[in-house]
Amino acid sequence: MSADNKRALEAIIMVADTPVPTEMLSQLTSLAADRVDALLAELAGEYAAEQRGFQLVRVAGGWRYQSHPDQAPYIEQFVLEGQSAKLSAAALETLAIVAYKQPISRAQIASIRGVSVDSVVRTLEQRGYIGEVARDPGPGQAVMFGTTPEFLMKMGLDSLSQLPSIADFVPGADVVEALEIGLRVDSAEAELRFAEEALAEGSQSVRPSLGDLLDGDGKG
Amino acid sequence: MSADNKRALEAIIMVADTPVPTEMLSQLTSLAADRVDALLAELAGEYAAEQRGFQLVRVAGGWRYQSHPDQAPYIEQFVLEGQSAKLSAAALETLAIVAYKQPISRAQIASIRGVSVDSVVRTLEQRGYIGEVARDPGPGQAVMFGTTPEFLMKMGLDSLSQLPSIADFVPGADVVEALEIGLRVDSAEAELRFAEEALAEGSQSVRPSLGDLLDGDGKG
Amino acid sequence: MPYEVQTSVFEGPFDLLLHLILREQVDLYEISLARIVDAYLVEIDKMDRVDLEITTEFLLIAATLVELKCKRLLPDDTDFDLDDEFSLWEERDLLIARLLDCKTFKDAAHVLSDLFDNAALCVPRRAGLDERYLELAPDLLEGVDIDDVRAAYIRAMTPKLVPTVSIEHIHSVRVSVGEAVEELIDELPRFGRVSFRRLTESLVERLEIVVRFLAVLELFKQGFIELDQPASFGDIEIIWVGSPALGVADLAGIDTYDG
Repeated sequence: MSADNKRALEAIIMVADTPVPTEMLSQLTSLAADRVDALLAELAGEYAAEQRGFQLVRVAGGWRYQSHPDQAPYIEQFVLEGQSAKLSAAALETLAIVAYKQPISRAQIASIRGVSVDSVVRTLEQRGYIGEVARDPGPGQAVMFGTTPEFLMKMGLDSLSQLPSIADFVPGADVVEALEIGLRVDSAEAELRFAEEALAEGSQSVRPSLGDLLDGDGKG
Repeated sequence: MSADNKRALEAIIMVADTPVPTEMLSQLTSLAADRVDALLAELAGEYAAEQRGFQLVRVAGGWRYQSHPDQAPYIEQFVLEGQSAKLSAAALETLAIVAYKQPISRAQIASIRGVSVDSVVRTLEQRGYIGEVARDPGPGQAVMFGTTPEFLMKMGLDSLSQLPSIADFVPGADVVEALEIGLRVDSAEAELRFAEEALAEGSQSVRPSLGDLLDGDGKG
Repeated sequence: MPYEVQTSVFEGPFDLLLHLILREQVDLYEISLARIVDAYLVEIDKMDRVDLEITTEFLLIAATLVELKCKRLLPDDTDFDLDDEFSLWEERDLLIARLLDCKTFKDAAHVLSDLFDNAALCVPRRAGLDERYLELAPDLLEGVDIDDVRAAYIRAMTPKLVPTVSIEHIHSVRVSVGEAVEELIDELPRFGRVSFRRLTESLVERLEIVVRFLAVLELFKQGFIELDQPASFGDIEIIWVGSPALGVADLAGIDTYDG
């Protein structure tokens, strides 16, 4: 009886304090895994149709009850503790790099971000969003980082495959062009302008240097 | 709208750790207490009519969701097979911190561990290994945790003074700093009392805790 | 542990470059460093307390920009060397590739941020078992003894990672302005009057020239020398005026520069 099975699934998930993996539910109810998922999807649909204040969702490979997002104002008043502080832009970017490039070492992250990432990586590790997933087989045996189930839970994702494709974020031709112009190698004009500016700014006796240094071929 | 109110009540009770008193629900939803109880009775009736695997019940002066009694066989099986039978590393570390640093508040533990410890503390409390032993006299009156007689029994100890010495272990500067910050956040008074207590106990070798840690010039 | 400081300070040199090039639409070599420094100081002033990490990161950014500009602006005798020209292009393409990478993940981070915010609206149920079933649950301390607790305590109190200062960006050349000053004090009295160009003609590394120049400024500041530049872009004349009686005791305060 599917009604009986649904009741058992509801009861188990209600007493669990972490998402319950489909396989475990399948084992407990002696139902096939896809049957479990189908029944739970039905239940989730029922709650939605009845406009319940809670939802049944699949995150990080397991099923859990959670409050409905539109009830957040009430929940915020109620759950004061445990609200984790927002992540900084640096932390989010680092997390994005780890999510898309995992497994990845600290040095590899740093070379993408262009700055030391030690403290940001430590923060993400302490929060439990990333963790050591492997060791670089090469010399030095660098720690390779990857995202954790906790990360998926915080993102409300069932699996990493639900992340939008990284191809969606590759900058377009306009950005490439802007960068090429901004960093153009041949820019004698700018050099000249800079030199003039420096002279205009500078008091000659103390800082005669720039004009001098800029002037490659020594003509006054 | 009673449907909207019901949704809010469902959401709040779903995410609460412990039964939610009617007065609190009344306050959160700006409904009269008897109205809250009436709506919740309606909801409980709906779940019963729909033959859900869970119930909404009133226990210990508050409302909570729980599994339906007739699903007990599944729950028992889930508890026996599903729950991890060992304390996680994070939980064991938290328990150890409480054992050596009691009385200690949730915020102080969190500042040492660097992560939110709410759910771990709750698990340890539920299992009867730690419990409230005092209240911080400072503003906020934070709950101060300590280990229980049951913990001592499980460890085969007569008293806390039998905890193995950690005298030869010196925590790193950042841990000391975290502790200092945690204490400062909680209340400067508590810090003082804490340090004094630690000194008064004179249990340097067994618990070279706060007095020792905070005391820069090592005269403990 | 205030591990997140929310400021609009740029997150790193790449971030800064991206901002400057894409949003301000400027040529990197046109930007006045002073403007960037000013903007930074304003941001740092806004912070409640000085964050060593942010301030050092700023120094790194400033240094990176100085390096990029120097590469373009300092005289180079091999201006028309094709190899150099190529390596400059190569360097630029490499930089562009890294900037593109950086931008890709910046945009991806926005999506993650939205996912986070949406997920934060839902709070999971964590109540767990009610008391009826608690007794059934296996004893979590089974097999744990007091030595395990002691070990766990030491693990918890041991810093997870020793903070280190990255020196990746530091090259191996190391020249001290203090040493340069000492050399100049030795050389200059013998010349009496000499041009900066002549003084540095034997030097190969740009950094050494720059350090020499800083040393000259230091000596000027301390009154050992006079400087004169008769014409714009002309040679800088250095005139030794310092009396031998003047000591060089203050030189200890002069920094060493890494290139």
